[in-house]
Amino acid sequence: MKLQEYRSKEILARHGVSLLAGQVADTPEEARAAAERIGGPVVVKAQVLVGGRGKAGGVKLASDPGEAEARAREILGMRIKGVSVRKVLVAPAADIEREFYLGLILDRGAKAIIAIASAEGGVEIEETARNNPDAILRIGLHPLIGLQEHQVRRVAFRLGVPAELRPDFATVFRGLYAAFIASDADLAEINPLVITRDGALLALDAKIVLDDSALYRHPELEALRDLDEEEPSEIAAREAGINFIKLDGTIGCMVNGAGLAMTTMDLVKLAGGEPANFLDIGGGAKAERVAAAFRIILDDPRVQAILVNIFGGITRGDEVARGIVEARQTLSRQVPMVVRIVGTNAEEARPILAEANLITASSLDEAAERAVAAVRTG
Amino acid sequence: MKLQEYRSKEILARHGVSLLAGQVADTPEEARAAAERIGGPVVVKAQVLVGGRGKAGGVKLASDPGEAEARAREILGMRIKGVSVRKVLVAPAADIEREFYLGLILDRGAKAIIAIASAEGGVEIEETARNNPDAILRIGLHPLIGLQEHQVRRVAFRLGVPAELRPDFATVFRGLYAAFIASDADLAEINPLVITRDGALLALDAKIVLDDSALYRHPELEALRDLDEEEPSEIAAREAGINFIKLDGTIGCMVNGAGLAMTTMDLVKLAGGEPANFLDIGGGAKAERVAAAFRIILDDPRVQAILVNIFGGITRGDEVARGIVEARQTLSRQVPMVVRIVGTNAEEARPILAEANLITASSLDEAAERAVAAVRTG
Amino acid sequence: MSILVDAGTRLLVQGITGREGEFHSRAMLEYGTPIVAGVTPGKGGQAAVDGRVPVFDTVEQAVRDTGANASCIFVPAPFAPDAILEAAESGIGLIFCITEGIPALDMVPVYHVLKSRSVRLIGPNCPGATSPGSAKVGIIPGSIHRPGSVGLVSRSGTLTYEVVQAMTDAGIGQSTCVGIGGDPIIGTSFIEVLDLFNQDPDTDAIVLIGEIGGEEEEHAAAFVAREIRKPMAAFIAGRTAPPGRRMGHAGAIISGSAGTAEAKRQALELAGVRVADSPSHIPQLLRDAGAG
Amino acid sequence: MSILVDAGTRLLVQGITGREGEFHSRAMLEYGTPIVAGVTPGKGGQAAVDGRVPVFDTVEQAVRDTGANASCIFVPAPFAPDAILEAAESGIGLIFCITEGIPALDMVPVYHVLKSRSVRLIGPNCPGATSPGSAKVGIIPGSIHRPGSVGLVSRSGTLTYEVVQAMTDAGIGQSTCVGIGGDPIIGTSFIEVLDLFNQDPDTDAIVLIGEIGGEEEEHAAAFVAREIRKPMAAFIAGRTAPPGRRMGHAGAIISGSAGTAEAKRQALELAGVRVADSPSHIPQLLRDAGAG
Repeated sequence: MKLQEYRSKEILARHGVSLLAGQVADTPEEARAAAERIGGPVVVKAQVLVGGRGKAGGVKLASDPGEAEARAREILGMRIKGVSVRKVLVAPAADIEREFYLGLILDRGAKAIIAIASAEGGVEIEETARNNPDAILRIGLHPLIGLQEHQVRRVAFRLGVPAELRPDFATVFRGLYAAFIASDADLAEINPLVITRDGALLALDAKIVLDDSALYRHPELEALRDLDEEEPSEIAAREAGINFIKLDGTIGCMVNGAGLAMTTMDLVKLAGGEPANFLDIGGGAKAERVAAAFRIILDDPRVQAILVNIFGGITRGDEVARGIVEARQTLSRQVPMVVRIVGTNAEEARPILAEANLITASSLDEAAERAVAAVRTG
Repeated sequence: MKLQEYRSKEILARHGVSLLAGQVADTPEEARAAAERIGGPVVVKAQVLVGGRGKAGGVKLASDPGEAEARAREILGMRIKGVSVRKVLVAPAADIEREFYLGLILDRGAKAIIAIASAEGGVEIEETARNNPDAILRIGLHPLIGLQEHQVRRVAFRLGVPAELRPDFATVFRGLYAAFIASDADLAEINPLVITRDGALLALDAKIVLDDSALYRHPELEALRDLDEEEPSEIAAREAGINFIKLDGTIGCMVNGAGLAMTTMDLVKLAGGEPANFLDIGGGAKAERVAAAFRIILDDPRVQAILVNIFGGITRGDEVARGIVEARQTLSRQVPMVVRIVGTNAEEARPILAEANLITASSLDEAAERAVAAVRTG
Repeated sequence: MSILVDAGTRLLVQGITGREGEFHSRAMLEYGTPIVAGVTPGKGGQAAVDGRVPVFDTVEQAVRDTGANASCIFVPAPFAPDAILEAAESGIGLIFCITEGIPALDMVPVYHVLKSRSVRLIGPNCPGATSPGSAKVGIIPGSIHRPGSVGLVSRSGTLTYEVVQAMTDAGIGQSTCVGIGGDPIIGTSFIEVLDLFNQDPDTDAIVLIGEIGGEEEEHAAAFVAREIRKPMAAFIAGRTAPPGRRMGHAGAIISGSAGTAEAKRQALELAGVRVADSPSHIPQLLRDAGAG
Repeated sequence: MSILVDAGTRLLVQGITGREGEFHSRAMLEYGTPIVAGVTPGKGGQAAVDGRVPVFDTVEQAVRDTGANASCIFVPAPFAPDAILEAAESGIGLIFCITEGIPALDMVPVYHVLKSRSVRLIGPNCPGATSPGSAKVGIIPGSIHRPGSVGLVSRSGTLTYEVVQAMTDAGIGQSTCVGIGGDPIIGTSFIEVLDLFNQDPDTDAIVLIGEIGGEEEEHAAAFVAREIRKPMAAFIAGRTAPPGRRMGHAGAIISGSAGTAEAKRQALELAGVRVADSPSHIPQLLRDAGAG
């Protein structure tokens, strides 16, 4: 789960990272008021979870409250990579001398957190990695004892942090690490971490991505989820306990298991169709969950057919079949439905599906082809 | 550094260990007042750092405040293993059903903390180890990740803690571990940890031994040092930065280095004498430290001769010789002094010592023999 | 005949009295896997799965009394890391963790502690392993298998079943099928299982089922090129997955340009592995490669 | 000719610009030990010890620029554990920590992290090691040595010097003298050094200097009985030490009935080691044992 800049900064500030927090505004008038309270020049920044907002014009300087209001008016409602801006952060403008990148990420290969730092801050680290890989320092943190002081020093010296700011840098680095651990993050980065012309070290922008699996023990962080930027259907799916991701195609998919769900999408594509979603209904697949899945899929007006692919293991095929038949009757909109059930009690499922006049298939390839055909002929 | 029972309990209580804290009393009258405040039967316990106070009559029950005063009068001033009792702890008496032992110790072999538990509490663990070693459970804690929940469970099941008290037991165990880590202990034990007849789990007695090397970061714990039970000369030595332990012999020893200081004592004994102390003056051995060492040694009226043994490495022999000569002039009492200086600038030291009419020796054996001879003839 | 699990497996099930633990223990027993003990703290002395399996309070007791040498964990996510450590510390050398949803930072210390003790962990969030005809540990449906000489390793669950079913339907039996799990931090990598299959005299060919995210398949491809001479086929799920989205499995996410199905496919093909467009093509690819 | 340190040692000194660090670095240079670098964070770019040693901010830089392969640490106790970890992580394979007064709980993780990386730590609270005539690392006075073929290992400081001096005076030279340190938790045990001496073709006999506290000498005795065929002599300090008191060294304390000098002496004698009553008897015992 990605956190907005202002949320990420709140967490970092709690762990001792010095920054210019600023204030969040939902309207141009609030932005003006925030700029008045802050005093002096401010920067107005779109709060969106997608990258590249700077290039898209989502970050602007304003020298006075009136200008802040005008800039906020331009930015609010703007669409950045398909996401419309609903909030801006109004923060004091910093007079920047140098910009660094400092991040922590959970590395799958090393099975440990690694620290990434670069003296070229303010650009995306992937870009630096492409253009100037030598500018990037990576340090693996010990998986059992964590960040060590010598690692903090090593990064500070490598970045060329001036002697008088090294204690502040250490505080920032330790704070970033503490925030990462305390919030069970997958990634936490400060970019840029700047030295201002008057010699202060400040986090100007920050990003924290949380580990979804750890949210159960952080209800306070779960509450920070920004629903504004999510598809309503994805929100509904999460609430129903369904893994769902909306795509652009016409064939809705309902599958048990993530790998099989991706494979089902792939085979729809291979058969010449376009999947409308990723949907993993999970184990068990009770009738009400099946019904919820159908509703979520059909919420998308582009969906012209549904492909159900269930491999019964724990899940019993006949129960799923019954659930499908029941749920189908409750739907507001009917589209062709191709159902493939294999594994446990697949035999028992067959007559139930046949009776309901559902299109069946024995192999997954065949199911995908029939779904594509249903859309073509539909 | 050993902490008194009541100090150890204060620390454990701060880490969530449930216990009957009680109140400390310096006089029988205070003990009565404490018993009045507590109400009901109490136990009056001598607060001394030596073991075996129970057998020595230092722990007594009292059913009312008057009796508490009487018992305190008996215990206060009592001598237990040479230590006179100056404080008693007055604590509510518990109605005990079962007694356990639970301790943590830093194990030199494993280079890790080990947990020790026994269902036979109330006796010293060394005694259980001798009489019924199978009753003792030892579990090594992982050196990098510490106490784990499954270890807490394992101890609870092994001790036979009843199901309804297992959560309390976990709290006690975790609290003991947290106290150990937070105070940089060498040892922390609860003995006995009891189940009372009304079904409560309580730490009735506790002992914490701190790592002297870590005291620099625990000034609040250093302040708990019980000077009452220390030799005044040992307190003076610590303040002068000298490692000093008082013994019963007649030959004072002043040596640089702990191993060499022990060896010097051993050779005094081998030559037929009795060392009066262990004294490691440390590296460098400045004149004022030498003078302080002499004063501390001579504070003991039994001392009839002093053996100085310095192996010059960092320490320069001539400087030490000059320091000895100077310091000797300031002493209130003169005893024969055998000085052996070898190593760096030992040659330069010789004329200085000769001029001051000090007995010298080239080998350590010879020095020990001369010191013993000086006492015999002295 | 197999790797990891076989007739010599003496299985312990942690969390045996839970709904999932009991359900799958019954299925394992029915398959013929000897479950010698279960562990549920506080239920020691009881007997689980219709009275067929003695339950202990601690793994240490269970191992001492029954000689269990492998464990299968169905303990809920908040308690599963501790359960893994308990098994490892009690002398269990092979641990399958079925539990899904364990926070990644919880697995970091567990992974490294187990490595330092040379204890093998499969998973978490894995379906387990089956050596058809001798033992199954975990939740893979026993009915889909057929004994044989093709080893299968997968990051997935039901997708694995799909492929196994396709093989069985085509008359191609399996030596062992192993699901290593879909989480970012798992105990055993593709490479380690490939190495076991490579050394297993009764495995003649190998199937690898990968998916988007991470670089495990790429590392596996490098290992295959270097070490493996047995015929191989593979399938990679997620060609149509959008970047930056977590596709169910915590590990299945394309980050930046890394982790795409196409990159994995190319790496495997370069290493001589035949990569299928559909799970159903796997049997034919195996035959083309001279196996089956 | 020696163990641990020799002409191939390329030494780094951590804390080189401190009073102790500089004093002993000068002595090491005078002995002929090649100190290739010093480290003091914030003083990178300077030159220490009369301009003879380049100073770096980090060990990583020092190793990269100078190829240092061993480190000697004079950093104050609160910062020493971090300095040890820094050296280990920067590729230094042999670390001497001279610093005394490091809290034992700080050394617990350091010890285990270093073991897992196969980095050898000597100390802390040790005097270092000298291979007479080729290199000295630490604070043992160079003047007391004489090149030869007797290896010496000790938990002590000045007591070591006493024994070495006695050997040198008696014409018995040393291959290497190693002080392993007097703290409860030290990186390298007697056994490990004995093993090195046992394997060193240029060490013909071994002297062990122990003291009260712990069971290191007892473990060493068991190892000697099992593995060592070279003549050995020993001395154990603290026969007159009272139980329960810490005799200077944090490790020198008799706890209960464990750790007495007598027990250690008996264990060593049982293993065939000749144990001296006085350090001055060591040379004769070596001669009696056929060495020297």
